[in-house]
Amino acid sequence: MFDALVTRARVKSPWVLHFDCGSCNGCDIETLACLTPMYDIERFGMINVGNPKHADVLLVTGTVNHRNKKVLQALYEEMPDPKVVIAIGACGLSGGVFRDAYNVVGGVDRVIPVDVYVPGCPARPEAIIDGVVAALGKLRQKAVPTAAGAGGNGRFHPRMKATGSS
Amino acid sequence: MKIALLTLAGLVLAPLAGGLLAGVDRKVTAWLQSRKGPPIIQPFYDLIKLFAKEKLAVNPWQVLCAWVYLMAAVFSVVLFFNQADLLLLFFVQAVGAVFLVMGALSVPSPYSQVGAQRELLQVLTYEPLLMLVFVGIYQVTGSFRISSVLDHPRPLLLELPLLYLVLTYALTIKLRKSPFDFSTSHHAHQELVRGVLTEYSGPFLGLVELAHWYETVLILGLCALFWATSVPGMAILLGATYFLELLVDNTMARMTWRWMLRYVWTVGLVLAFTNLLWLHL
Amino acid sequence: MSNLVLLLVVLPFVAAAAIYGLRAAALRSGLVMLTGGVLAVASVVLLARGLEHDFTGLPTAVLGVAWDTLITVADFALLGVILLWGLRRKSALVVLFTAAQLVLLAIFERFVLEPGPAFAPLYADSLSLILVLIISIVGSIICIYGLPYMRIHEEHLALRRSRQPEFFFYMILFLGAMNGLVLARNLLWFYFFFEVTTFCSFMLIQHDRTEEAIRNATRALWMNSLGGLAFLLGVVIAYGELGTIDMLAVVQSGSPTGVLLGALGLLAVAGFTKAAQLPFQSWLLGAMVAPTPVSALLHSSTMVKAGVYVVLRFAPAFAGTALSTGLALCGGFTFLACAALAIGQSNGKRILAYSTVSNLGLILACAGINTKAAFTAAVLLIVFHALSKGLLFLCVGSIEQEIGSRNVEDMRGLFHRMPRTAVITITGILSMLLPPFGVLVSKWLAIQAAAENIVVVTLVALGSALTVVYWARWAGLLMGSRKAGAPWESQPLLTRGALAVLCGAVVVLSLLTPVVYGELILPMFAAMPALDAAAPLEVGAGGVLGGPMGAFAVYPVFVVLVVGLLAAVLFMRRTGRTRYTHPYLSGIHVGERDAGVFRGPMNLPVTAELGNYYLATIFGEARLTRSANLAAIVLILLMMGLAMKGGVPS
Amino acid sequence: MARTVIPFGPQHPVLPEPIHLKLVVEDEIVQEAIPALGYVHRGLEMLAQKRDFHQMVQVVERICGICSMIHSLCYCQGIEEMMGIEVPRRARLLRTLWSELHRSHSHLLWLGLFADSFGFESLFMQLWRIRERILDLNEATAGNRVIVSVNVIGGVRAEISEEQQRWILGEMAGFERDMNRIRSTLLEDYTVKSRTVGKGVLTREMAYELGAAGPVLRGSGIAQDMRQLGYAAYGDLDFEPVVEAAGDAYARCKVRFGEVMQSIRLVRQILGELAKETDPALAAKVKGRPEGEVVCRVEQPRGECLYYLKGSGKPQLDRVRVRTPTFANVPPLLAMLPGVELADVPVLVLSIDPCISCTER
Amino acid sequence: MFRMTLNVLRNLFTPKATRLYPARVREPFAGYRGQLEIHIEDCIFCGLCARKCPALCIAVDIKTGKWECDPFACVYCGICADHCPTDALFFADRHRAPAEKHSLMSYTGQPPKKKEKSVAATAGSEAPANRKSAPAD
Amino acid sequence: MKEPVIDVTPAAVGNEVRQMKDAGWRLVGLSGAMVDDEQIDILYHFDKDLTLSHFRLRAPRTAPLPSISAVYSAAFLGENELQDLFAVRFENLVPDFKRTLYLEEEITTIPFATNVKAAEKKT
Ligand code: NFV
Ligand code: SF4
Ligand code: SF4
Ligand code: SF4
Repeated sequence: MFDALVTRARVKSPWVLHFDCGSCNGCDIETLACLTPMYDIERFGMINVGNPKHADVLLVTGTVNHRNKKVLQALYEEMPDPKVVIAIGACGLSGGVFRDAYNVVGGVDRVIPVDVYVPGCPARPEAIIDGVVAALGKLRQKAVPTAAGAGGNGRFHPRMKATGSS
Repeated sequence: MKIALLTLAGLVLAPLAGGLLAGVDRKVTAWLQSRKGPPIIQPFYDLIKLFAKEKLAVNPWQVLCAWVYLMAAVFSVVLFFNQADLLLLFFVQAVGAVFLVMGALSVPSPYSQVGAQRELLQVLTYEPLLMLVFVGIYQVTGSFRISSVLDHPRPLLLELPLLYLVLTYALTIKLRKSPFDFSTSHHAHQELVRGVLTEYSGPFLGLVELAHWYETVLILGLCALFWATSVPGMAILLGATYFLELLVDNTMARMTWRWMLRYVWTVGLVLAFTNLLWLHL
Repeated sequence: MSNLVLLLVVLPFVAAAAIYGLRAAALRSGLVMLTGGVLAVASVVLLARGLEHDFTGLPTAVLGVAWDTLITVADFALLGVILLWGLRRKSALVVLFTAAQLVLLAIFERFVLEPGPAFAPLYADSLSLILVLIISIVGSIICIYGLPYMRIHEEHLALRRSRQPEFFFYMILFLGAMNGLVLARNLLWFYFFFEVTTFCSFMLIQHDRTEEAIRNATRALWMNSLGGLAFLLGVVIAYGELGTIDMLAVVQSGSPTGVLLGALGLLAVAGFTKAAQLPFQSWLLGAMVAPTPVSALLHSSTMVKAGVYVVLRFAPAFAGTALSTGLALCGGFTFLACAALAIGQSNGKRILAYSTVSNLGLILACAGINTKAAFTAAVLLIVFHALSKGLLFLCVGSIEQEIGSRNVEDMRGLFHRMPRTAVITITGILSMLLPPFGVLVSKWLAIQAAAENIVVVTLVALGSALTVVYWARWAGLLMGSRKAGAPWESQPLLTRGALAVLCGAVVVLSLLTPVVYGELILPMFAAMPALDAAAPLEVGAGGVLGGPMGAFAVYPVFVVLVVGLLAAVLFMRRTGRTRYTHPYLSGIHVGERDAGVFRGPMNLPVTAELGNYYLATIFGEARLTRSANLAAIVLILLMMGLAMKGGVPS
Repeated sequence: MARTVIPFGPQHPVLPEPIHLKLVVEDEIVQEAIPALGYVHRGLEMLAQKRDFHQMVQVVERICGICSMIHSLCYCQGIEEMMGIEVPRRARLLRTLWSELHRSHSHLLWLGLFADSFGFESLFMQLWRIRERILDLNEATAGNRVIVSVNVIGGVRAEISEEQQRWILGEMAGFERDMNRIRSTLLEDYTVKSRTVGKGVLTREMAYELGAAGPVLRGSGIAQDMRQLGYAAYGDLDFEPVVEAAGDAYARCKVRFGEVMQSIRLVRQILGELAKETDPALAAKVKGRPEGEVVCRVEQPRGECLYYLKGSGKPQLDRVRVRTPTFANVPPLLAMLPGVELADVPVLVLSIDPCISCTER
Repeated sequence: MFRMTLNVLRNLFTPKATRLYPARVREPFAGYRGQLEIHIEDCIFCGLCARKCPALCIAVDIKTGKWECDPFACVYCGICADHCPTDALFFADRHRAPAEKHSLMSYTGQPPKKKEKSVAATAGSEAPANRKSAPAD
Repeated sequence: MKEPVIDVTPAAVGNEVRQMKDAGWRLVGLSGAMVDDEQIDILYHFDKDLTLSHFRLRAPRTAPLPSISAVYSAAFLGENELQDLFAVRFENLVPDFKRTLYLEEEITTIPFATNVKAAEKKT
């Protein structure tokens, strides 16, 4: 019962941190547009928080480059468990058109584990909403920390990711 | 027995009312912005979720301070329900305010530091005003006890209209609404990230949220005292006041604390003083 | 009884002389501790013997010389010494004020004073007793704290020859003088002790003999000499009106005339100078150059209290007059202005100094309000302020000796380095501004008492809010995390003991507020028929201090907050599962968790420095002092004018 | 006084994009502001050596999702100039039309973010709600809301039917009404004005010397607008640069607001011209490979954008160099910051309408 | 402030602007480039799409008749469809759905030069992809 | 280019730029391009009343060049960018980001110089 309540609360209250990880702004403004009256993502209990410590969902737009990958990693680690990551746009998924530019590392999953990928260039707000809904499904699956112990589950080691495909 | 019952009522009803109010707040705000908005019980989801999150902190002091903040808020609500001394209640809530600031100062984070400094300036702004409101109540009823307000035959609003306005300033500051949401804002888009709350997360943020609900109830309770003679009058006053808060929140930019110090102190003091003066003469 | 007085007043004089002669540090320390212990015990015994003493059995002479004569001779000698110092320091003001006192005293004693009805020169009621307790207990603790402090202090200075004998000479001498002052009934005795405190203060401020110390000491001396002059003038005029130098007779004279009110006003001004009220605050701030035990003892816990004691003593005499209102305004204004000035300070001792002046202002405002509630507030404030402020000075002293700075910005995260002292300091600070501590109970009462006067209450309301600012930010920045395995702080036993005892006393006595009120303050009102009739408060069941205007539930607040705190500490202890992480630095933090370092421009590490707001453009000394002083002078003149104009028509 | 050092960004809720400012403040007055860039740098100019000059159109379009269409416009015009291609007039008119739609949606986006920078959330909501109209126009006419991808070398890829033209005209009326409703709040509200008037003043001389561009330059009283060069179809249209003299954040806001209204007028003119244009050709044929050097400028929403292109007869260009307006507006921003209040930092940063993805490419 | 008050009050009393996606889905505009699709049976494996694609995300193998596109790298610009000589490539007007895993659009068809063997083209599938398909950095 | 291009030498560029500034030209920006494997072109673009004019500074990439940030302070950004992309060196550049304006230490190559060569060798 208690766990069910917690899970329900989690799914109903995803606070998002939006990190522009070197996006061209296309995906970025579409993400921001989700907050605005036309799409009003707050319907789903979602609010945009400015700080990883308050966030449950990390929305990442843009290509990872050598400078911002450190920021991305740090933000991810500062988020309390359970958390999900949504990569948005061709850039966030793979690097998009810029994949072979010298300062581009690639998609978000080169640095942190990604739960949901939202394709598009830019991904339109509806797609982002779909992505969020999918992410909530993922969030539902993540273990209830009271049982699992919030110690270190889900923390990501880049080494693990380096070769494996998810 | 009565004390125990009232205490219990304060303990249980206040957070329910506070949470619900926060929900209504968000819904109405959304409507004012032509949005659909979250469900009314959204704040409860938020709170439960926060309590179920991983415990993350920078140092243990923060946690202590969050706790004391909550304790103080709860206790002041209990005092309110028990119709205690207004000044005492004021001091007890000040414990919370001070601990919130100290918690933010205990971490080496510039955002929470600047937030703490601003919070102090907010305290500096609203504390004297609140105190003068209480003095006004004393001047009318002859006592600082809430019970004597309830015994007063006429609504206080008729005698203290300007001080009620002053109280709404304090309310706006305490509710962290525009134009006074400097030290921490409900909206993410603020230069201080989340100001005093930046470093709180998960259950600890939950503590602070909960305390905030109690505080909201407390300060609205104070507003309610201004029409304590009838329940409908009270409800109308509170409803109108809160709606006005939302309207102001949605029709004003955030100002700066320098402006607040200048503006609220002068206007607030002039209003308060005028009202006190005519009571005195 | 008389033995107790001997112990309390004369013993320190003797002990001081002995200490001056002793060069062996161990012996000196022993003697200081012994004197302190004896004083503390004697004061408690005196209290245990009753709340009122008129010491009628006191011998009138010693070795065949009448006490009165002895005091007179000592008085002239003291004034002479001060005059010499004034000449040596080339201070025209000191010379002027002291010479004036000499002349005035000489004329008064030789030509004016006539033998009147005999009365015992000493007297104690519970107000005196409270002060005796503070002086003898808190004062002794501070002196004992001074032992290790001065050793380290002199190590830093690398003196060739220890100047500690002189230091402790004045410290102990001062204790005797203070006890004499608060026990004096004969106004000339009162005046003598008043001057001794002035002199001790002067000598102790210039103790380190730096240029700054000398300059500041001289300033303190002229200001206090002005106070002495005002005091003497007040006594003389009062004598002219009433024909007596019996303090009790003056206090109980009833329906004062304009001239007498003028005299009382002069006494109040004397109190202002000693309590460093605006515009005399500068000497107290300057006094912060002295070693910290001096600041703790003289400039916060005790000597400045002599100033408010004078005013409080005579307050019933002018209850209900315009002088009273003027006094309330002056006090309220100082409370507000010095609280504002404190915000602009980052020097810990100066914050404490301004806060002291500010709180003394509040006490004086209460004296001016002159009701029983206000009186109660004033006395409670004297007690709790002495404890808390004494404690805080000692804390700052220890911190300064450890970290080499008294700037609060340098105390950030002190908990890491000095966990015990940090916690004690935080407690001390909180005891100055939050319930359930005694200072707050006094403030609560003060506001209630002031509620009738909308100007004063506004001043108090604004002042209290300003107070929160400078205290809260200081307490907050002391917190911080302790890294695992960091060494526990080491501290001399006496230092640690002094801090712990004072801290404990603050907490315990706060809890006992209802008892203090019921047992010590309430009986005082019997002798004050001039004040309003009703008792301000009743001690209700469960430690609720209740009155017609409101109620302060002391025990319940205590219980709830203590339980809350314990719960919080338990919760903290249980946070084993908590993950400790970096502070939020926009995602670019680097290095250790608590270092607050980020990777800034050019990929270089940058420390995210933190700083309080001192708002120099609003609360800076440079901006406020002059206008505040001016306003204070106007207020004082107004008060004096009102006093002389508005005596109760006879 | 005590210093506080604030790492402002790269992740920061009021910064739409990752940049870092090391701010040193005392009592919240900024003493020093040092920027750090590079969080969006992709190195896409280098892709010119890996993509042929046609593919590069889509790459430069993605320099920025806000001004994307005008980037590709500038690039295409540069190549067209290099290769001597004559673009059909219809294509030029359509390019101008989409340019103006882009300008309005960019300005609306900015006005919203600007409102947000001083905590006026509901105004932000209103402005972004209005902006959706333009995005619908984009989507209906070009197949995407934001990155319209209409430019190709030699012309455009999409046509706007007559029915769509009528619809656009109708939308413009609604758009204009919405803007007029919001005008008094944005330009006359007491709280807005007290947060913007007199903040971050850039004198005429400073603006010129520091090389400011676009609304920042025009907000300081200099009437310079690249559209006056008459590229695409601007030569056929009637407009004057929007200029304000005060040089503060408010003036910049006023300029941008004025430009939205101007865009509405321009769109109407263009639609008038389009109705008259009979030649249905949308694009000219492209033959050969680009060779030579060319410098080409357009007016982006944020101001003058300059492309330097160099080709040597290979399918890949030797060099594509983009100097964007924000790049030019960063030095003026740094000049404005010292001495302002911390709370005004977001307002001033926003007041230059920073686009970091453009700046760093 | 007064005008804004009118504004927000109007909002309060008029229907909300919110489009209730996903409960209600708006009719897409004609020509919206939602997601790239292929009629593999029309493809002649000319490779033009792969050469023109600015994201370099299409791989065409005329020998094996394989047409592959990485939808995570595609920027939905439509250049490939513009150039496809047989119009095998086209856009569906619904945006591509979010995915939890990376997969390739992978289709096998009939290379034209070979002799016809099987009548129908093998239906395309979204095979789980190997991330190595992205160009090396 | 259809606009006038004036060739300048490293020694003269400071003076010439100052003359442009005195004549009321606004510095629009700097562009860099490799001419061959050693030589670099640095173009200075100036604008006055919507007309353009360019300076071309051709020099070996590895030789230190004079900074014009003392004349046009806003040039610091462009020059820092050129340092990053081409590893040229401008002397007396304030503030000098020392090739960290865009680049992290992970980028060990010179984007527009070494990379070009590497790419050419591959194809
Ligand atoms: N306008 C514009 Fe751009 C370009 N070019 C620029 O700074 O937005 Ni992203
Ligand atoms: S996916 Fe497209 S729109 Fe999104 S950031 Fe990348 S280039 Fe911009
Ligand atoms: S739509 Fe554009 S990016 Fe996608 S495959 Fe076709 S050409 Fe490539
Ligand atoms: S999809 Fe079209 S362009 Fe691509 S290979 Fe097949 S036929 Fe050629």
